[in-house]
Amino acid sequence: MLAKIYVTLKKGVLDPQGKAVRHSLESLGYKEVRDIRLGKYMEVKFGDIERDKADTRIREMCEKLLTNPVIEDYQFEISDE
Amino acid sequence: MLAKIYVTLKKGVLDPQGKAVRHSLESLGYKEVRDIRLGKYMEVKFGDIERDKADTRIREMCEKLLTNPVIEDYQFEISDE
Amino acid sequence: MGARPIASLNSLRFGSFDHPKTRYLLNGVVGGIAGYGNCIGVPTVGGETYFNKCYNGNILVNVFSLGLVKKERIFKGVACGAGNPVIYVGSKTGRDGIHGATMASEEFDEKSGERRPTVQVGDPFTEKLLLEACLEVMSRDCIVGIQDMGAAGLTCSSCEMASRGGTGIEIDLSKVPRREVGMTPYELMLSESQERMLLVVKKGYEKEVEEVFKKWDLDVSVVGSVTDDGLLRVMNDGVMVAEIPARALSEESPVYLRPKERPEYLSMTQRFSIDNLPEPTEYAEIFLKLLGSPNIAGKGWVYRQYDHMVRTNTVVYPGSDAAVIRIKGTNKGIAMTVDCNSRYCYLDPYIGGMIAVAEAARNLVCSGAKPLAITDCLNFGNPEKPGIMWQFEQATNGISDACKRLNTPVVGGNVSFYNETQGEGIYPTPTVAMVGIIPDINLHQTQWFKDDGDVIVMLGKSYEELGGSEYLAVVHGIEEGMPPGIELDLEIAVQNACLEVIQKGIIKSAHDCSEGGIAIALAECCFSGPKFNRGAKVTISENIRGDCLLFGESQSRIIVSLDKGNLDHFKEIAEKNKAPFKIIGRVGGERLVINELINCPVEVLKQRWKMAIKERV
Amino acid sequence: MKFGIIVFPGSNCDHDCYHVIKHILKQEAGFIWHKEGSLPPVDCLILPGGFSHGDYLRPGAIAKFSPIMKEIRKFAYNGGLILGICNGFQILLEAGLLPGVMMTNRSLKFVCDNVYLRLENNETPFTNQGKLGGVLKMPIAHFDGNYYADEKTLQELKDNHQIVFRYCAKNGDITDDANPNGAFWNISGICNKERNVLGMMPHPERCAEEILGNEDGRVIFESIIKSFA
Ligand SMILES: Nc1ncnc2c1ncn2[C@@H]1O[C@H](COP(=O)(O)OP(=O)(O)O)[C@@H](O)[C@H]1O
Repeated sequence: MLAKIYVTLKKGVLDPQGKAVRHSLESLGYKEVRDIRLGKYMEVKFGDIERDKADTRIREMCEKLLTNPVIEDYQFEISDE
Repeated sequence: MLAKIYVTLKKGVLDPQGKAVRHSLESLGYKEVRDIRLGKYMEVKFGDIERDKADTRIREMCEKLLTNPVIEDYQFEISDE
Repeated sequence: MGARPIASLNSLRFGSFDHPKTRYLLNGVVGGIAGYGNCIGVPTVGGETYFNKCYNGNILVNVFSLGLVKKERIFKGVACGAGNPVIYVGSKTGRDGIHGATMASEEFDEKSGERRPTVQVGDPFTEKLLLEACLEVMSRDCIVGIQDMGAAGLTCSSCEMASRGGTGIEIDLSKVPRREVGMTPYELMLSESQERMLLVVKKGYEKEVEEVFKKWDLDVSVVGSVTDDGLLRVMNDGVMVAEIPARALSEESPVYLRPKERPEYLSMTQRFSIDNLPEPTEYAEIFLKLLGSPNIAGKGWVYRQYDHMVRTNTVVYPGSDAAVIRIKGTNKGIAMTVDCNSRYCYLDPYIGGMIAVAEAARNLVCSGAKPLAITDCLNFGNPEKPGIMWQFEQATNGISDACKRLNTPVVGGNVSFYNETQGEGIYPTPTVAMVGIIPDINLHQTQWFKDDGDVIVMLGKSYEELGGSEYLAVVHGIEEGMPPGIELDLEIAVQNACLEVIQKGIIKSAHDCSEGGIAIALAECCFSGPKFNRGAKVTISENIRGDCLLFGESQSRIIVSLDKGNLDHFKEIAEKNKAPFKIIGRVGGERLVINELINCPVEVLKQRWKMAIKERV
Repeated sequence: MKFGIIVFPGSNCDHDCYHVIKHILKQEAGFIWHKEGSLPPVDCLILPGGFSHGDYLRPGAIAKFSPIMKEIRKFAYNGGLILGICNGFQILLEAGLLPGVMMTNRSLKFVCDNVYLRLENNETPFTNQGKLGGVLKMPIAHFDGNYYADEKTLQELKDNHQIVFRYCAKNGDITDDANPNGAFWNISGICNKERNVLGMMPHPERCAEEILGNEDGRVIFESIIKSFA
């Protein structure tokens, strides 16, 4: 089983890296870019585990370790790959 | 228009972060985790631009700036949000 | 070797700022050195950063690391004692960098991109653990030999260890920890995965060694044993996949005797004469232009990104002639520097090589250190071209001759050839890193002026020389002429005098004159101090052109400042050492004034110097 | 008095702290490996600077699960003194022993330099020998020192006088120019409500000896020792 986790900065939290990237894109001529926010993407491969159990386990991992709830939100998808 | 970009490390390229995170998950008791790879997730908001033009522009940005093609692969999705 | 790394230096060469990739590469390389060096907790205390279009297609990144070891606890990469276990420690093996070593010795062309092997991604965290774990096992009494796995990975480390010990090694590949499935014996033997070491330990100590590496969460595996047949034997799942005399791969490598010939460009560049060069009238503007030249400008943008203080030994930060660190538990200090002016080497590799050594020694002496030894990194183009081979031979001769006279043995080094892209080679760049000792750390010296009223003295002599100077390149766009001459007797006299006056505590600052000549050196004396600026009024009477006087790069010159009361004592020591000198001015005021040529507020000069790189990146 | 210095895999400033405590201030000091399940008897714990677990994921994120952290929490709860320096501060934040988070410096670069700090609270066990409003010069060396907290937390920090140090200019003025990393409100060090846990980004252990050109860091260690005298 494979979980894809997307971690993004909470709305309102400043994203200096995103700002810098946007600035670089602009100076490269990509004026159409209005905004860019950077986050993390994680792929977690599981061994034998039931699907709905995987769900709670991932939620736990995200809250305990993979994200910092003060500034980050997360979403995830589970697939069978 | 919104593009969601996922950047992952190429197969075979060492992922020190993923390694450390996996080790930590293991010692926290998440033995079911077989592997974890860390990547980047970006959300790019566009101003007025045609859809198929957006496609080539994003590809360009990814190759020029957003990713390091020596060690990274990327994928993206465009939506109307 | 058993040493704990205590400080690093880095020598960086980038293309010109006009080149579209320079900014990106500068950011990336400095960020990379910072990311790795800072994480392993070794301070990066100094270095050099040059920009020249000859590096547009091939930047250079040379790093020097200094370690401290008790002389009775030095370890070697040697495999002794048949039956002793061979142990693999560190990271797992992946397919990283296979053929990396051979590719590093190829010229780059358009197709290189496709043949690129999987690049090694460094893992500084694992390196830090490996470093601590190795030092921990070394503090016990169980290691026979130890060597890191670098180029050509397991193959190279095992053959070299066996060859040095006059033994053989048998390796069982099925025991090698791996990161990927389906790796072939060939791949396992040639992988250049980073952060790995090969150990030979005394039989019976396997458990003890294992425990240490496990404590640090590292992979550890007994992969083989030492034999007495002189062969490297590789087994895989019970099948022998390779067998070769270890010496054949390490000691008995071919010696290349390649044709060499003085390259043609030299007859053109050496034809240059300053007589055809108009003498400028407006010196202030030129002065500011030079201060803002990336090669002369302050490198704070670079070294602010390096942790240069961790381990709390750094007594002189980056920003003076040499970095100085103290050795805890003693009264001693160590000074270190890296130097090479590759433009000089291009114009005359023999003189250029000599100057690299002389300048390094001079930088150390200015900090109050007695030069001890050097190591070098010889970066050249394609040695199959007779011209490059000639440069190589000349430069190494220059280094060798200077080292003999200065009494500084060459204790190590590294060679990097094929630095060419589409036939365009870099300037010959034999980077020299030199280390010196300061017997009493309290008597170390720095380059900046300390007190108003102090007398400024120049040790050494100035000649009418402009060839290869930064002034000629930046202001006139010319990289020609002969590099400045170097006379080792004069160099030694000046250095001995300088060292003696520092060690007797009679001067307050010492700064070597290098790129940009006296004018730039004086400016640096005025504004490079961490606490305040000082002005100076200087009068130099030399019967040479204004531009040579200010910006000429004659060698073997040091600017010192001292209390007026010590002047007699100073003269006595200088004369005893046969070092020529001239009193040239006084510290004081807020401006730097040189003859009738320059008269500028120090703060203006400083801003120009300080901001130049930052503004460009 | 006795200091315990926690060694995480990747700690770099553990030896530096040891050196200052043992050889400069002549107090007892010992290292404590992060896998230990219990603490020896000590009066003050130091979480030193460095890159615990390579700073992978987020600085301090993995270290907060080290076995020793359970004991550290207990120690804090019982009023023991804990000083987190740089990475140690980041670990205390991740572990929830102090509020807020560290984000990447706004320059997106590692920064190693000397900065000035204004002492905002000298009624803590870590600063009782300092002058309120006094300016200290100290080195910083970090990639993630951009302190951030939500409005409510920030208000609480202010109301409870938990902000101990703020980046300032040489003359003590709090300016944006003097802010090396973009930290909210120029915050460079905070303590908990109970005053027994302090986190600071600057490195007092790097400036506690004359030979290193600056002794401003001594006041932190001397305060700690004083509070036990
Ligand atoms: N890449 C670098 N890393 C660290 N320090 C550097 C680097 N480049 C330059 N420096 C520091 O900047 C100062 C000036 O360097 P440089 O102009 O080469 O001096 P010099 O000509 O006196 O050798 C030195 O203290 C040097 O250590």
